[in-house]
Parts: sequence; structure tokens; C-alpha cells
Amino acid sequence: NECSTGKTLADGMLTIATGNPAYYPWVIDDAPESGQGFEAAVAYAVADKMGYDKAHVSWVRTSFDGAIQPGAKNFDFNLQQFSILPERAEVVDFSVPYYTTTKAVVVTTANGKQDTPASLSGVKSLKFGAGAGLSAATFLESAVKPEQSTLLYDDVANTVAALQANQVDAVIFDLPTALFVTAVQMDNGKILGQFPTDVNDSPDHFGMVFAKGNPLKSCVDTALAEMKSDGTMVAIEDKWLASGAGVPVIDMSK
Amino acid sequence: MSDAKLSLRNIRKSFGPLEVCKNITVDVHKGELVCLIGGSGSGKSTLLRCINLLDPIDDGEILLDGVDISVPGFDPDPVRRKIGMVFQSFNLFPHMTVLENIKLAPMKVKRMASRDITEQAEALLDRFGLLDKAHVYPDRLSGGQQQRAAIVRALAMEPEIMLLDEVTSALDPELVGEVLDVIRQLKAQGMTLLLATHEMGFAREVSDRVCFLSDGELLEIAPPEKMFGAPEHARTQQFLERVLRTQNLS
Amino acid sequence: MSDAKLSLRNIRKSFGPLEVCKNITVDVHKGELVCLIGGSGSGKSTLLRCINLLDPIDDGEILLDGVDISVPGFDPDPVRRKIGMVFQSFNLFPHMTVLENIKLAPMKVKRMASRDITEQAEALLDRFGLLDKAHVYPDRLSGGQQQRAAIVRALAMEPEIMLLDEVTSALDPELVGEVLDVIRQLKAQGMTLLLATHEMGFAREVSDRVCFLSDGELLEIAPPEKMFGAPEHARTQQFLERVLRTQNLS
Amino acid sequence: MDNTQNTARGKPRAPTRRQAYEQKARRKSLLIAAVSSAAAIALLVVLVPMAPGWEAVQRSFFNWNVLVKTFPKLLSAFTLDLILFFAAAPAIFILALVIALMRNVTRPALYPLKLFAIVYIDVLRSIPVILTIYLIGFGIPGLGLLPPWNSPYIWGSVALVLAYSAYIAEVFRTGIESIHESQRSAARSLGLSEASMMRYVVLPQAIRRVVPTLVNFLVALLKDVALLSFIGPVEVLRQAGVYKSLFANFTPYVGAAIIFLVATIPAIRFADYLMAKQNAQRTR
Amino acid sequence: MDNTQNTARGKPRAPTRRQAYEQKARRKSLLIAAVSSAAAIALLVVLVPMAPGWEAVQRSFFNWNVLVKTFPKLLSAFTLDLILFFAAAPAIFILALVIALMRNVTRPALYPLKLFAIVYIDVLRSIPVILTIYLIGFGIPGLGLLPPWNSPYIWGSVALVLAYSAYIAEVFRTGIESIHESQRSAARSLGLSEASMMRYVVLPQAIRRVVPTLVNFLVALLKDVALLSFIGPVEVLRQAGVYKSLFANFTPYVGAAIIFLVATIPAIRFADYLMAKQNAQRTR
Ligand SMILES: Nc1ncnc2c1ncn2[C@@H]1O[C@H](COP(=O)(O)OP(=O)(O)OP(=O)(O)O)[C@@H](O)[C@H]1O
Ligand SMILES: Nc1ncnc2c1ncn2[C@@H]1O[C@H](COP(=O)(O)OP(=O)(O)OP(=O)(O)O)[C@@H](O)[C@H]1O
Ligand SMILES: [Mg+2]
Ligand SMILES: [Mg+2]
Repeated sequence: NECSTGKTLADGMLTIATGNPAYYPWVIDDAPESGQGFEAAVAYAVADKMGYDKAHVSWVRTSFDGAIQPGAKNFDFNLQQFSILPERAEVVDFSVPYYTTTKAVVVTTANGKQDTPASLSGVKSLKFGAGAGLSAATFLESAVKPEQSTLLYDDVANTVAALQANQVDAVIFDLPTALFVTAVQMDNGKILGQFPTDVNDSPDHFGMVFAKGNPLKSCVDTALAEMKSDGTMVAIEDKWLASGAGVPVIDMSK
Repeated sequence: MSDAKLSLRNIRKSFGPLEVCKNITVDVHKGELVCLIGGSGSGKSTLLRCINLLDPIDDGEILLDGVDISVPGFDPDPVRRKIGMVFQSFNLFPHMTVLENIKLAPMKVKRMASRDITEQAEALLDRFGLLDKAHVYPDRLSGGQQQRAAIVRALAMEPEIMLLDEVTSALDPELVGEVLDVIRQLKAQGMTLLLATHEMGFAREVSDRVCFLSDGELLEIAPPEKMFGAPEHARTQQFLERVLRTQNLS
Repeated sequence: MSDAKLSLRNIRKSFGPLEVCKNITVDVHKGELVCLIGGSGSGKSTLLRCINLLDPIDDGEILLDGVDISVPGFDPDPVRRKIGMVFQSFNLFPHMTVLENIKLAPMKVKRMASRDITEQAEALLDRFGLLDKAHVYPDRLSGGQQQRAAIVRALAMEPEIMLLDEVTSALDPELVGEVLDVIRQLKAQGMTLLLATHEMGFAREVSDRVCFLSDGELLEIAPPEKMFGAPEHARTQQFLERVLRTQNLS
Repeated sequence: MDNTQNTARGKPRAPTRRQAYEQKARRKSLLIAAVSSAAAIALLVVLVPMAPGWEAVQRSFFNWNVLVKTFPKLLSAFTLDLILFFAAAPAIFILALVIALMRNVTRPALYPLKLFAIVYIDVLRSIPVILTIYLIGFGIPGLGLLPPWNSPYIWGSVALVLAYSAYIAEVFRTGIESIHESQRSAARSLGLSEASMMRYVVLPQAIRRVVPTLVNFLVALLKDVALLSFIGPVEVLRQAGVYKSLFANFTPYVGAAIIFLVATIPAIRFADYLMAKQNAQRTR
Repeated sequence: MDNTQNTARGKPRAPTRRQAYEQKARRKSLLIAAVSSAAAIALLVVLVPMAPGWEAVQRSFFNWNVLVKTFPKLLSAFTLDLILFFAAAPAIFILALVIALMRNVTRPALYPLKLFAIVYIDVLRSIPVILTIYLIGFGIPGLGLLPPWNSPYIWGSVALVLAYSAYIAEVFRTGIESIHESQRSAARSLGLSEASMMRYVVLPQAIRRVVPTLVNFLVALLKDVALLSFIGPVEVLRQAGVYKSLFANFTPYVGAAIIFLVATIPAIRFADYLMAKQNAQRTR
């Protein structure tokens, strides 16, 4: 607790923000207070390392865009799959990454695109949908350059809805979200493949967001480093995130 | 009686609780000019609108050439072709030139060819000194010219009777004369005319008979000499006195 | 000349290229009633508006009690207190009762107490037979009543001279009389009056002098007997003939 | 009806030919209207459910269970719309009046005010409200304001106030300009100053005249409050969106639509009524 | 000016007292206006950058680098707004006219049409456009339509067409009702049928009269096209949003606002001009 004393928003309390709503598998049932879900668990683990028990953690909600704009914040830190980008780092501070993942392409068997070859030329021909805030749009443009214009949506639910309505052929998510969506939300969904880790902006490093210059950042960074070295992080990953081991990698050379 | 061109029998008309025509009976013969006079709100305009079937009467009969045109459900459009009407506020269609105003009804109602009606319209305009205004929009005309054009527009449908509702009262005093001239001309040509007017001098000069309306009642029908010389009713006297006091002071 | 209440010297006024007052010179003496007559657009209203400083004149002088009120930059508000004006379209304020209409200017301009002005206003209303309409909104009044209320409103500022612009021409013929009566009454009480009118009979009866305007020119000033009996100018004759033909036919 | 009236005036009369005809015609047209409307509705009720996909539509849009589950929460979320609306409306009214008067300034010394008003109106009328909301509601709090001064409620409302005050300033201006020159002449000729004329003669009439337009703009404002959901506040639209995601079903949006219908139709009807009344007065 | 005019009429006259005064007054007021405006602007230019936080504002909202990087893409995204706009506008116009005429029906047999029009207008006027867009643009394609019939472009445009046709039907209705009874009387007294009267006399005048309002609604439509971004299409607002997320900077929104300003101000000015012209005609 000594590191963070006097640096939190409310004395003796850690105020953590997440999305509204917060999505599975990052937060289960939109209830971060329960500690269920990857990000909720990570948040409580970090809090624990910093000396705050469950009773001294309070949650607030922010929109995705609201969190990464400049200015004072109503939270100590915010986690909702923010990719660490240099442009963003100019106006807010990021913790060290708490999770690293790749982007994956989800298709549905309903529209006959499930057999698209998992190669660059294959995915190029698809009509993509993506979340507008989730750096996916820029990734598509720089790494894939799809032939048809991409449709963008405000959140995961709308993106999935567009895929199910056949308005797009494929959508792009980070791998855990893709795994969840295909396993739970869609009965005919399929992951076509994940992008290799060596193309632009991939892999994605998720970091917690702080107001620019927040001194709390170093405390959190220390806590995260501890969690990585003592195995806490791996345990949480194993508990909440399905394994992406079987997902094919898209061949960027074809 | 049945030789009347237009015959009103016991006309009644109310707007809600307000009785505007109370049992009005009058005949207009072919070629006759009958004037309606009376105070504001006495029901002159309403009576004319009823004759043209623009407002339905509540009770009574309107006979045109002996045919009751006021039977409920009677198709008004053929009747209106035979009855021309001109209003106080000139009511030309502002988005059409004078010629287009005149041609509209013959083309759309009588389905006449544009060329035929153009010829006829130009002849009419010529007769009333408006030929040079044929291609002008109404807002470029003086009030008198507009009113004359409105009369020509009604005439182009070749009506058998014309109803004129205070056609001069929205005009500047200097422009009144030119419109009255047109009416004199129509009368000279044998048109049957029924007109509501405030121009007592004109009514006296030109009408065959004058009807005095007061609060929806037809109080007196008389030739103009009698009406203006020796009116029977006290109310007629009073009305004429009041109006003539300012109009004829000099 | 300098004993004139109001004195117009070589007034010129143009709207863009249109000259509406061309070098007009006329004096109005205390207690005198001067009528302006002339065709539509001859500049009567403009002249009255200029006197009340509602429109600035281009050239010339307007002297009120010998003081040039037309000096550019002269504060118009004190002048307007001394000059009452009533318009053709009655222009009562529709959102105020008659009494409120009358009280507004004395309260806001003269800063009189509400009670004092109420007494005075009621006395005026009583004099002109409108006392029972004090708490009525203008739209419930007849045109004649509205116009009389507008005159009372102007009188409540205790002006030294009244300008009346065709105050009867928007009225039904029957209602003209009551307004003319009010003007007669004002004259009898010694008010200085300048009025534009189309009522030739009235002008003839009541005015001390008559001015004939034509196309912005003041063609003729004469006592009414002369003006209506033996006008000098051909144009005056022509105008009077045209107007009187319809107005005085009977 | 007609008969009662006659009786009331103490003159019971047999129905005239016209009355008889009109009564018959009224009955006939009522019958025709009823029959044709009933037929049309019957067709709808019978045919629509037979259309392919109707079941899917019903499941997605008119799902009773979902509606019952979500409606109470939607309704309570709508109170936030109402609070924001009632907070913004008076501010809009006052600001709009000030801007309209600035726009009307004629004194050269005050010309910067006029210039400001012109630019203000032009800029805020031309930008989509949602963009103004993003810019102000997201942007200003981002400048380092401290809580509670960075609240999206405050800045979102400010965005609405700015946008709508520009619209309504124009409404006021139109109203002021619609007051006939002769009213101004009459006021000036009585010796009233420019300011008194504005305050006692022009403005009261102008505002009265634009009331129907104002009501319509207030309805638009209430609807646009929903756009604030994009910067955070969980009002009815966002709440419906959350439920839509949760149930993968559009019924919550239909629920929100119903709430707006019920809230705005009376206001719209009222505006229509006022407008019709004014029109009737003007043409009389 | 005045002197030239005098000369042109061949009567060169010395400037009158009034002319001299007015020239002086004009010069003086120009001077005052210029000085006060310049002072106001100078104050702005000097004071604003001194305000605390101005640098933050500048960095977040007026970031030249970001603007340069994003503006060309924003502009090309705006073409999508224009395409959707020009696709929707004619459909709106026609549909609105049809609905307005249906609303005006008096024949009892056609009463269901009137009823339909009333419900149509009421419902679509009361629901926020964004809600209509969600319901139609997201909901209908979700019913299992096959490409290309499930395109959000199509259904988004349909949503706009529905919403705006309701507004504009009301505009047309107001226009039709504003045509004075006496014009109808005149047409009927000439023997024109109800339909001919509508077509040749009432509608041409009504439409002409509502042109300014129509232009204003078209401006509103162009602004509301931006709302289609919520169901997928990457038009200028969405493009700006993507850049905003990317750069964590609001300058792209300012860029979008500039584009809307430039696109709509001429239209707004045109509508104002038309409105002023009509008002002038009416009071003459
Ligand atoms: N459509 C209507 N609805 C209700 N009342 C009406 C209607 N038309 C006319 N009236 C009323 O009927 C009465 C007679 O009106 P009408 O216009 O026939 O009088 P008028 O003799 O033509 O008067 P004026 O000389 O002013 O033209 C008036 O009291 C008027 O208010
Ligand atoms: N504000 C104005 N701007 C331009 N022209 C004007 C203005 N006011 C009046 N006029 C023009 O000046 C001329 C004189 O108008 P004015 O109203 O003074 O005539 P009038 O004698 O009062 O006519 P009327 O008998 O019709 O009232 C007309 O041609 C008119 O069109
Ligand atoms: Mg009448
Ligand atoms: Mg005049």
C-alpha cells in the first residue's frame, strides 16, 4: 500500500474502470465486482498486490473513447482491451502490457465463407466488419488491404450482429474475443485464422490506461511484473481465456 | 316565375348557431343586373357562394333555368361552368401568367385545345384592354387590372350568369372606375349579373333591381329609384343614410 | 411664416431611384386642419412619415414651432411625443388590451404613474365612447372601434399636432362615419391636424386647406371650395373627376 | 345534433332536405370508412403473419418476454433523458434570445456582437448535433478539468444547449422579423425608444408567434438527448442497446421507441393545434 | 453613390445636408465597427492563447499535423455521405408528397389511407432518427435477407427515407394548408375538379412556398446521414472517430465539422435568402 498512498483518487480506495457494458470473456456477466472474467481477475490481483482487498476496490464505467481522451479521469486505471499505441501514449499513460494477443478473423458457416483459404489473398477478398475503436480498422488497412470497404461498429455485439446478418463476410477481433464469440455467441461461427505476430501492429499489447503523468502507474507496473514472475498471471489466463493453440495462422505470403 | 334564369327559394344557411341567410327568396331574369347591398356581415358573400355551390345551403331551393341545383349530392362542377364568379380579393393564381390563368379552366374542364382557347382568350383580353398583359404575372398588375383579368378568366368559361362579390372594394378609388366600366359592358352585352357591392352610386346607376340584406334577411327588393329614393324599411333608410353621408357629402 | 406650428420647406425624399417627395413646401398653423389628397403612390403616407421622423428626409427642413427637427442626428423621441400619428391599418398592439395600449407610451416614455395615466386614459375613452372596451383586446373590436382606440392612444401622449394617414380607408363604409366624427371633435377642440384622405366629401366639409399631391409633387394648395369647385391644375381636375365619378354618382 | 340545436332554440323543426341528406351521407361515409378501415386492418392482421419471415420479425422485434423484462428499466433510464431535457431547455431559451437580439443589433459599436452571433449561428447550425456532442462532450472534459467539472452530463448538456440555441435563435429572429413594420412604426411614433419597442411591442408578439415552432424544436431536443448516450450517460437509448446486446434482440429498441412515442406525440399534437389556430386567425 | 446617381440623371447637385451627414455617419460607424471588431478579435487572439489550458485545447482540437494527415481521408469519406444523401433525397420527396396527399384525403372510402398517413407521420416524427436507423438498418437485415438485400447502405437509407418523409410530408401539408381558401374557391368556381385544383392550383403554390423549409430539412438530412455510421458505413463521422481513437485527438472531428460547415452554409444561406424574399413579398 505504501507505493500508492496518496496517489489514488479516493483515499484508501482503488477506483478501477471498465467498459459499459463489459464483455465476456474479459468480464463475466458484465459484473466486474464478482472478479469473474480475465480483466476482472487481473484487476483484483493487481489490487491485491498493491495492498487493497476486495472491499477497497470500487468500479466505474467509461466508454472506450472516453477513457483514452486526454484530461483528468474519474478512475485510477482503466482496462478494457486498450491496445498500446504510440499515438495514444501521447495523451494517456499505459501500464506495461498485461496481455498480449493476436488478431483473428471470424467467419460464419451460414454464408459459405468458412472455407476461404487462411492466406492473405484469401482474406483480402472478404468484406470485413470490425469495432471502430479497437485498432482493427487501422490494422486491416495497413496489413490486409481488403478489396471491399470495411464496415465499422461501436461494439462487439453490433459487429457480431452484422456478421450474423450477413452484412459482412468476416469480422476481426482479438483472439480471446474471437474464441469466445465463436464458442458462445454464435452457433455457426468459426475462426478462420489468426494473424502471425510479425505483421504491423500485431501482436496487440493490452495495457491499463492512466491519466497522463499519474504516479500510480509505477506501482501498477511493479504489481504486474510481480504477477508475471510469480505465475499469477498465467494462472488467471489459464482460468479465463480459452487456448488459442489450435487456431491456424494466416499465411501472409500467399 | 319559372321563366327566371336564377331563382332562389327560401334559402337558409347557418354557420353553427349563426343564421347568415334567413329565408331568402329572389328571382334573377335573363339579362338582368341585380345588386345586393347591405352592411358588413349581412350575408351577401355567403349568398353568392351558396349559389355557386361553394357552400351548401341548409334549406330551400336554388333553380338554374328551372333545375334545382341545390339538391344534396348534385354534381357541382357542371353547374359552376355555367356560373362565373369573381371575388373581392382578386384571386388570380399567382404562379401563372394572366393568359395561363384564363386558359386553365377551359383546358382542364372543357378539354379545349390550347390553340382554340388562346385565340378566344386573346380576343377577350383585347376587348377589356388587357392584351398587352397576357404574359405578365399577376403581381406585376395593378389591382384594377387584376380584377379585370379575373373577370375575363370567368368569362372564358362562357358562363350564363356572373356573380360578382364586391369586386371593387379592395381597389384604390382611382381604379374603381375601370372595373365598373367592365361591368357596364357586360350588362350591355346581355349577361345576367348578380352583384354584391358597396358602391351605391354605381348600384343606383346600373342595376335593374336592388336587394337590401340586413343580418341575413332580405328586407327589401326594389328598383334603384325606389330603393335609393324612397326605401320602405326603416332599417334600409338608416343604412343608406349612414353610407351615403360619407360617400355623397359633396 | 415663422408663426406656423409646422412648416415644411423644400422637402425631398427618394427611395433609391424613385423620388417620392419633390420639393414640397407647406405650412400648417395652430388649430388648422390640412388635408392631403392625391392618387395612390403620390407620396401622402411618405410625407407624413417624414414629418414624424419615421423616415429621414433627403433634403429640406421640417420646422416644429420654428425648430428644425429634421437636422440629421436630431433625437427623434422627444419630437414624436409632440406629434401623434395614426395609421391606415389601425396598428393597435394585439397582445394588449385597449387600456394597456393607451397606457404603454405614457408609462414608458413619460414615466407617468400607472394610476394617473389610467384616470386620464379612461377620461379619453369615455369622451370617445370606448369606456366599455377598455379591457378588451383589439381583435374583439370592430375596425371603427379599433381606429378610434388608436386615435385615443395617440392623444394620451398629449401631442400638439396629429398626423392621420387615411384612417378610414380600411373601414367598412358604415364604420367610416364614427371615425370622421372623432376627427371633427378633435378639430373643434383646437387640435392642429394634418391628414391624408380619400374621403373627398369629408375633406371638403372639414378642412381649412387642401393640398393635392401628384407623383410626389405638391401641385396645388387651396381652400376646399376652390380645390373642389375650381381646381387650377388640369391634373387636379382629372383626378377629382375620376374619384368623384364613382363616389358621388347618386 | 342539428335537431337538439333546433330544440334548444325553441323551434323544433322537421329535418330539412339537407339535414336528412347529410345525416345519410354521414352514416354512409362512416360505414364506408369503418368497413374499409376494418378490411385494411384485417388484411394486415391476417396477411402479415402469413408473410415469410414474419415469425423472425416477431421474435426479433416484438418479443413480449423481452419487452416485459426490459421495459421498466428502460422507463427509469428515460428519466435521465427527461432530467437532461429539463436542464437544457431553459438555458437554451435564454441563450437563444440573447443571441437573436445580438444578431439584430444595429449600433456599429456593437458590431462585434452581431458578428459573433452570425458566426455562432452559422457554425452550430451546420454541424451535426452528434458531432457537436462528441467535440464538446468528449473534448472539453479532456482538457484536464477536474471532477465534477469533467462530467459528460454537464458537457453533453452544454453541447445540446449550444446546438439548439443556434437553431432557436434563428426561430426567434424569424419571429422578430415577422412582426409587421407597421407595429414598429406605431411604437416609434408614440415615442418609445428602440429598446422599449423591442421589449414591450415586438418581443411579446414575436415569441407568441413562434410558440408552435418552439414546441417542435423542444420535441426534437428531447429526441436528440438520446444522442448523449454516445458520450457515456446511460439513458434510454443506451439502456436499450445494452439489452439488445444482452438478449440479441431488437425488442428493447421497440420499447424505447414506444416511450418516445408516448412522450412526444402529445407535444407534437399541441404544436399542430397551436399552428392551426394561428393559421385560422391569420386567414380570418 | 448618391452623387453618381445625381450625375447619372444629369443633375449634378451639391450633396445635401442629409447626404453629408449620412456619409459622415456611415464613415463613423464603419470606423467604430472596424475598430471594435478588430479590438474584439485582437483580444481573442491575444487572450485566448494565454488562458490556462489553451495549449491543451490546441493540441487536442487544432492539431495541424493530425489535420493534415487525416483531412484527405475525411474528405473522401464525405463522398459516401453525399452519395447516400443524393440517393435518399428524391425518394423522400416523392414519398413525402404521397403521404401528404394521403393525409389530406376526404373521401370516406379512402379513409384507411388517411389513417395510415396519420399513424405513419406520428410514429416516425416521434422516434429519434438514430433509433429508426438502429431498428430498420440493423433489425431488418437481421431477418435473414440475402446479400445484397441485407446491405446496411440500403436499409440505412430506407430508415432515413422513412423518417424524413414523415417530416417533409408535414412540411407539404403545412404548405397545402397555407394556400388561402380563396384560391381554392376561385379554382372550384371555375369548375375545376378537386384533383385538378390540387394539381394545378394548390400544389404548385404550396411547394413553392415551402422551398425554404425544404432546403433547411435537406441540410438536416445531410447532417443526419452521419448517423448511418452507427450501423456500419464508414462515412466522415465514423472515419473521424477511427482517427480520433487512433490519435487520441479530437482534431479529426474538427476536420469533419469543417467539411459540414463548408457543405451546408451555402445551402442555409440560400434558404435564408429565399425565406427573406418570401417574407418581403408577403408584407408588400
Ligand atoms: N365559413 C364561415 N364560417 C363561419 N362564419 C362565417 C363563415 N363565412 C361567413 N361567416 C359569417 O357569416 C356572416 C355573413 O358573412 P358574409 O361574408 O356573407 O357577409 P357580407 O355581407 O359579405 O359582409 P362584407 O360586406 O363584410 O363582405 C358574418 O357574420 C360572417 O362572420
Ligand atoms: N419603404 C419604401 N421603400 C421603397 N419605396 C417605397 C417605400 N415606401 C413607399 N414607397 C414608394 O413610394 C411611393 C409613395 O408611397 P406612399 O405610400 O407615400 O403613397 P400614398 O400617397 O400614401 O399612396 P396610398 O394612397 O396608396 O397610401 C410609392 O410608389 C411607394 O411604392
Ligand atoms: Mg362579403
Ligand atoms: Mg398611403
